[in-house]
Amino acid sequence: MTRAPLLTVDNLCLNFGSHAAVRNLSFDIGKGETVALVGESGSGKSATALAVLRLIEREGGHIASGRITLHGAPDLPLSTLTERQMQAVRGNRVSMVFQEPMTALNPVMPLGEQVAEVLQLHQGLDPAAARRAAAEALARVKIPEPERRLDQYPHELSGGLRQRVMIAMALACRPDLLIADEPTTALDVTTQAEILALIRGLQDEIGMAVLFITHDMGVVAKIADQVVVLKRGEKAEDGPVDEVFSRPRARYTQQLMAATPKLGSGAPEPLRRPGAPVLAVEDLSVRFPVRRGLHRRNHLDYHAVNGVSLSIAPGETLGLVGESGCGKSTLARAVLRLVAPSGGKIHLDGQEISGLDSAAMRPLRQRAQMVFQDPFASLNPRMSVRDLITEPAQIHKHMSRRIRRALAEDLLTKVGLEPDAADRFPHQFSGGQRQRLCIARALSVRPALIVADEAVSALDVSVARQVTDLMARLQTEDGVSFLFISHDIAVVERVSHRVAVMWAGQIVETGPTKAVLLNPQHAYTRRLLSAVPVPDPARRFDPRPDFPSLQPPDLLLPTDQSPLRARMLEVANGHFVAAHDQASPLLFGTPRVVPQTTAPGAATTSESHGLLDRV
Amino acid sequence: QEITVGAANVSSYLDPGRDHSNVGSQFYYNAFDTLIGKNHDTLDAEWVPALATEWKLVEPKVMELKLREGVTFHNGEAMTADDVVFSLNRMYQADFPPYVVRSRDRLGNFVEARKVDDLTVRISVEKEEPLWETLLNLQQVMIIPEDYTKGLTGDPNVAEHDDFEAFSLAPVGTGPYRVAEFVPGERLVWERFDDFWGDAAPLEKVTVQQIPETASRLTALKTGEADIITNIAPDQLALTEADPDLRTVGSATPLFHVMIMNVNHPKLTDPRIRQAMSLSIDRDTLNEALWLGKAVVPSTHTLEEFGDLYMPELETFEYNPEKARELLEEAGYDGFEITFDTHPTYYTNGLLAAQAITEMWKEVGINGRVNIVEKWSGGAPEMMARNWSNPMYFADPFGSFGVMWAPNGPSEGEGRFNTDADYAEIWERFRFSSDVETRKAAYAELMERIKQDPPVLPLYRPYESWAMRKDVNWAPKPGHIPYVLDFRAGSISLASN
Amino acid sequence: MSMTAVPAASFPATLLALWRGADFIQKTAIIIGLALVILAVMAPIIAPFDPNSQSLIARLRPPLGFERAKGGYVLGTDELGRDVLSRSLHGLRLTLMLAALGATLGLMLGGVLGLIAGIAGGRTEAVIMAAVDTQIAVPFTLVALFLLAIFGSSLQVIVLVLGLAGWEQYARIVRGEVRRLMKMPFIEAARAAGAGPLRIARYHLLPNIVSPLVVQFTLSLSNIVLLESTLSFLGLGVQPPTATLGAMVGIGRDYMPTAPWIVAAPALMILLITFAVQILGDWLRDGADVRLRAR
Amino acid sequence: MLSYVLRTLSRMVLTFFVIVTIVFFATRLSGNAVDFVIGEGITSEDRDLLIAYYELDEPIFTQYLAFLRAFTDGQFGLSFIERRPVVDMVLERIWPSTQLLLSAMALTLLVSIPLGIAAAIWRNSWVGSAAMVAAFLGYAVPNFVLAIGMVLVFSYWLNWLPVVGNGTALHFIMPTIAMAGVLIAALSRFTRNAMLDVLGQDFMRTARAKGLPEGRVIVKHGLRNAGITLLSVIGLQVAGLAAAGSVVIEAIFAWPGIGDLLVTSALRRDYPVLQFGVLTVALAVIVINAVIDLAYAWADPRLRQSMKG
Ligand SMILES: Nc1ncnc2c1ncn2[C@@H]1O[C@H](COP(=O)(O)OP(=O)(O)OP(=O)(O)O)[C@@H](O)[C@H]1O
Ligand SMILES: Nc1ncnc2c1ncn2[C@@H]1O[C@H](COP(=O)(O)OP(=O)(O)OP(=O)(O)O)[C@@H](O)[C@H]1O
Ligand SMILES: [Mg+2]
Ligand SMILES: [Mg+2]
Repeated sequence: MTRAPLLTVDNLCLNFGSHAAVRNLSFDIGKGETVALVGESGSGKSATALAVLRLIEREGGHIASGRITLHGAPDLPLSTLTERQMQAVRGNRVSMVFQEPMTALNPVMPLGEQVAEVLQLHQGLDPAAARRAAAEALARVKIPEPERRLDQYPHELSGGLRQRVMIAMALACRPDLLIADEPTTALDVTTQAEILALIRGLQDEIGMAVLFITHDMGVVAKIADQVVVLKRGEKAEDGPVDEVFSRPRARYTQQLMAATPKLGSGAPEPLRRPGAPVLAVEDLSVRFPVRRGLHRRNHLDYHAVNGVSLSIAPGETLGLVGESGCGKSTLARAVLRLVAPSGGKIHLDGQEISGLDSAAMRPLRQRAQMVFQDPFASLNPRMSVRDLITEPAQIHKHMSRRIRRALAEDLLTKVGLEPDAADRFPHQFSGGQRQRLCIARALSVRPALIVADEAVSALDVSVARQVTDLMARLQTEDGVSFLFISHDIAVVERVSHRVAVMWAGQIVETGPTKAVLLNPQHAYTRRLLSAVPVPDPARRFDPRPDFPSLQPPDLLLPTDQSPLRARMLEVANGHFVAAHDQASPLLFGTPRVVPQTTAPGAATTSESHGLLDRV
Repeated sequence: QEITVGAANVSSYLDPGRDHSNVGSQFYYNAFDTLIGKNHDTLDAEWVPALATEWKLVEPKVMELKLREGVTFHNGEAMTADDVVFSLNRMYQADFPPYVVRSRDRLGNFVEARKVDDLTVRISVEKEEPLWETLLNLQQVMIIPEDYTKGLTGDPNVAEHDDFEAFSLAPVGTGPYRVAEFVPGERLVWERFDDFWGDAAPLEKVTVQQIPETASRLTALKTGEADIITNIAPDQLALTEADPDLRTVGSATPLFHVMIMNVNHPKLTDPRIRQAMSLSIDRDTLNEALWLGKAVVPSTHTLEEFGDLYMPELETFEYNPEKARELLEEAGYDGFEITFDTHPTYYTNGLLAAQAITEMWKEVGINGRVNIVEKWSGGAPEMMARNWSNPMYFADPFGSFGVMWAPNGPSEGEGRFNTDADYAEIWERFRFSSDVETRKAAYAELMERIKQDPPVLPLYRPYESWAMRKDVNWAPKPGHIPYVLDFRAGSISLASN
Repeated sequence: MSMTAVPAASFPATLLALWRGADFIQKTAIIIGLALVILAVMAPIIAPFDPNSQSLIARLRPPLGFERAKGGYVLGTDELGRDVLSRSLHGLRLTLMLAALGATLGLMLGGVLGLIAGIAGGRTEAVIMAAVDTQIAVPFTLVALFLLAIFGSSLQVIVLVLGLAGWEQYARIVRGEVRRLMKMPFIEAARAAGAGPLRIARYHLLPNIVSPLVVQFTLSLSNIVLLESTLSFLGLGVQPPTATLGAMVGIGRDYMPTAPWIVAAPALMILLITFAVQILGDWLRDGADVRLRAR
Repeated sequence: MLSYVLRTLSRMVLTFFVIVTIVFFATRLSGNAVDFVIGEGITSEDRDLLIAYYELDEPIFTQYLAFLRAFTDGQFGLSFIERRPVVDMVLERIWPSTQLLLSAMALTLLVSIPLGIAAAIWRNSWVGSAAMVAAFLGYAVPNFVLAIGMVLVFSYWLNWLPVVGNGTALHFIMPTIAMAGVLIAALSRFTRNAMLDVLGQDFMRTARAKGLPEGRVIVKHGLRNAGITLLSVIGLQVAGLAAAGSVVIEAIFAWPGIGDLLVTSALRRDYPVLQFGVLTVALAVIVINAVIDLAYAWADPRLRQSMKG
């Protein structure tokens, strides 16, 4: 389909100082069309977006050459407009949505004011009218109770809602072009699915064009008409989405496709004869004191983890999935006794550790190590790599300098880095390399168990692939067990022997990976699976199956109460599903946040709405 | 006609009875009267009627005074013999501790005052008193109203301690100005008292404002915020003197800046060391350098104001570094450190003099160190030497040297000076002889004692300056005790403007 | 950020890089700062006179070039005929020493307490922060006065007083930083690795709070210089005749109308110190801010 | 919210009690009032008499208890020297001090915030450096040198401004400037740093992407965020100033403020005045701190939430 172009980018070159971020980039965006700009981190996607709005100067870059033209009557040469002229374009004809909904919204300004601001600015509305229009804008992006939201602040909303506000703000003036820079990367799959649907819907409604930036091929498949693939600041390939997916021409595109995890592309078989569990958790609960009143009666606790039991055998990987805030990290930290559990037992290597104090715990820490989500933040920036990766060993074994050096070199080789990296500091490494360092650090004490909490979530697909491959190799070589936590089910599938699905502090379904993903039993698991974007443009218009929206139990309770627990039923060999009391208002109460009326589904029916039957 | 005085200090309380400070002495003369007045225009002791119109000895130890008729206090009450008796006996028979102290050091000889009739009182003393008029002209025996004072707190018929405390915040006297406003340490306002018995006050209102910083005080005079300012250090004089709009007056005040030495300090018991400390100080150079030569360096503890007892011929103190060195050698001085205590700011040039003195000590080999202390260290056993002042509380050697260095007096009481029976005997002659020559001879003997075993060295009579606008005609009068701000009739006038 | 060999930055190299990144004003400040330090160190050699020797006949002489100036006294003489230049140089030396010692003392005291508060949390933290609150609520001049009254005004006590003048700032900063860092994943990583509180403090917290501390240190240096002069104004500073810049200004203020040169030289030095130190503080702060550097 | 306030209150009370105790014992330790109050040149028997009169001979603990009792009956006693109720003495000084404090704060805010913003925005150009240098000037020399210098220039030579007291608006000019000098330097630097933090944040980019003119972006979005950080800094400054008082300024301009009262009474060991004065100031500081804490929590919606919890 060829449409009248709305935006033409012609031979664009962008520099940061002398560093060329984008070179000779040309593409068009037609009216009402969605163009996806893909490429790995640092390939110049954001720089391009910022250049269109001419915000790049603010970030320290500049347009070295090339033209950006916004067509209309008259055509606007965006690349040469004055700052004042640009102000009339921004937020009005071209607007933008950024990746991080929390930091992109002003934390101290009521949402209504932030939305109304655009309207006042570009449409000259008076404050009262702008406020009304803002409420409408919020309603348009399907934010429940828009009136009430006007006076709320960003932190009072969930990530998904915040992103909706961002979108409402961007669309307030019905722009011709919306630039969305990774608008869903920070969100859950379920939320992501909703946002993507929303953007599509609004696009049809308003008739605007979208420049959609992402590194997720699944998202591209779902939303784009045209694709532009960037590599190191240069265009590797472009074309209609179907063509790019079915016949990727550039080698780079092909690699990108290959690295993209696809749900249903196979999981490791469960271990045949699992040994005595490395980690056995029984009935673990963690609560956080949230409010401490003067009177005990007024105390409130947040029950982040609630009666969780699981076990991991030597050499086994247990994948833990669930949406943000469901308690995955808390569980992981409790297992390692980094937070104190409020109930339940933890056995590490057969020894019970739930009652140990921190000093007694210390020597046991060499058995279980952890790898965190953010590889940069979890490496002390002031320590050399050698000291960093050998620190656990140093703590437990007190090595001489020489041994330490040798160990560092060993470890680096093991995770696929040059031994001479030992003398450098974390900031001198790329994200994937840093995560390797984290893994090396965990390996330094030859642990039996590594807890990987979102260990690849912050990495590019191809880099994440390398890291998971590394983990798999270590597992075969050393027989390490993993507790692999991720919200990305496709990644979990690839590495886990078994998976556990967590929801609202409880495990709702667990079993061999294939069994759970191919034959999901719990309503929540099904909902989760259906939201995963499929990297196949042909299926973009598949209707999203409508699942009952689940009302999570209230986890904020007075100290002397705890949430009800579900019983686990074994539905197949090793496949357990939480059985909720149907009548229990705890689970399927009247929905509060999302006003969608749904009948309470029967959790144990074996109707297969799973995703894999479509693959 | 109003003026504002910018003063370096304003008192914390106003009660002539308990106060004998250099700060306080500025403020009493305008608002209070004594029974016997003095002609302040002359250095001589010329007594004039004040609240008493006549006085005579009716017995050797009893004086009878006739009171002036028609005197009113600032609060409107008429002054009667009862007020006078009350005022005098609050000192003579003091039981309010601050009065006890003042009474003991200068009024110890006075027994009581009695009312004879409404306009007559009699005062009796223990020993025959050679200084009757002088001691009835004291600030401490200025007359205050009885009923008013007693009624200030508690039982209106009894003079409680709290009454006197309260009086010092709301003082009432008979002088030509009444205290219209008093904020301790900050501001004092006098207003003309229309019922004054004598010549009416020349000014309608006088505001005394404390301006502690020198530069600010000088500036206030320039900007017209003050018409007179006090306490201009000699170094600043050039500034006011050079200004055509300003006038500066000054005088060497009847007061000595002194250095005291602790005769009982274990290291200073040998008088030769103290003599050396004294002999090594070149007071003339101090005068030239710090006072631009305007201070007066005495040869002995004497002041011109003493009249017949002024004895400049005595050579009690001198500058003789060679002798100082010899004495040190004889005494076997081994170079131990001698500290010289000084308050950082209280005495004009005090800190400078202290530093200069230690430097002069160094010349003869004394290892001196300046020790700045905020507190009064004169009573501390570890005090070695420090600066102090000996003001002339009244025009007699007793009123200056005498108050401080009497047997069992303050200096001995603080443990840094000793007297013996011999000293006491000389003292008795000096204090109570009715014959001037006998007193002079006794005083000379005392000075010789001081010279041989020195507890004190008078450094100089400091030069005190006041600056004012050209049209203000005021100058300190020679007959006053130090620092008095006298704004009575005949003491100040403003050029017609 | 690739693997191409970037050698671990050595300290002098970092300084050099910082110097290159400095602008004109910052470079000026650095030069002034160095010059002051050199003058201070060399004071005993270059000062033409003994700073305390008086010449009463030559008091209050103006600097050379003015009427009544006296040969040899380049910057004139003070109220006791001492050489203003020599006193300024020696004063500079002592002042810088006092400032450095005081700031160090405050740093150690506040740093350790802040560290303990931040790590321990709970009751310990409450107690330490109550001490900080107390220190803030009691007028500093009074604290100084009490201490000087109780322990005498020797140089040691003055250093102590000056050190106390800033400890609560350090404590606040360190506690804040520690609390921020304690939330960082790398601290949790260290705990997960089995590191105890001491090791965490030593290897993970300290190196990461160095730069805010350095900045605060420079700030408190100039604060202390000013404080010392305020103490002198109140008559509580170092004892005469010892010269510090503060004492010279504090005592010399009475001569500002008549002999301004007594105050001019030390005041100028104070100005230069505070100027240099403040600019340096900002420069270090910017240098330490990774986010700004990246831009 | 209530429990938050109660917690803040109990912390205030605790701090206050600690201060009360420290002040009491520090005053006694720092020298005997006898040496200061009673005066010089007094025989030992007179001295004993006065010591008894001023009740300085009581055991220190009895004195402490008597002092604590004052908090229940409000009898804080008489000044040793001025012999009037310390409460009166302190109260009459509070307003002039507050006036000066407020005007210094106002000047500080007026000058330092624009200066700080300018320095942050143009941090890489001479404008920013010049702004910071200008701000530093306030810090550069001891404030009494600045004050006396101003007095000499504007009053002594030019005769434009009065120097004594707090009578008219003109009287405020020099003390305010002298006092604000240090604050301006400190606050503009904090403003600069807070703005630098904010300038790099994502929501600033969002604001620009909306098409807001740069000025509005800086003020409406930037300053509003930086302001929250600044609030606590300003609070500290005010508290510090209230605590440190401005003895120096008060002395130079004969300003009847509380700093002067405190230092004078401390120098004279007028315990009753000193104790009550320090406590008043400490209370003021504690209250200011608490108010700022609450204001801070209130101004930051993120904290406002947790306060409710
Ligand atoms: N402010 C800046 N200063 C200097 N270089 C920059 C700046 N911002 C980006 N760059 C560089 O420009 C290049 C392109 O960056 P850009 O942010 O456009 O990448 P991206 O494709 O959006 O990556 P990501 O997926 O991580 O957001 C990168 O090499 C990056 O290091
Ligand atoms: N220290 C704490 N105090 C109070 N609540 C906490 C605390 N730590 C976590 N929580 C809450 O516990 C819940 C579970 O948090 P957790 O970090 O375990 O979630 P998660 O599943 O790891 O989410 P994500 O995918 O976002 O990392 C969240 O609602 C969180 O707000
Ligand atoms: Mg990007
Ligand atoms: Mg998590």
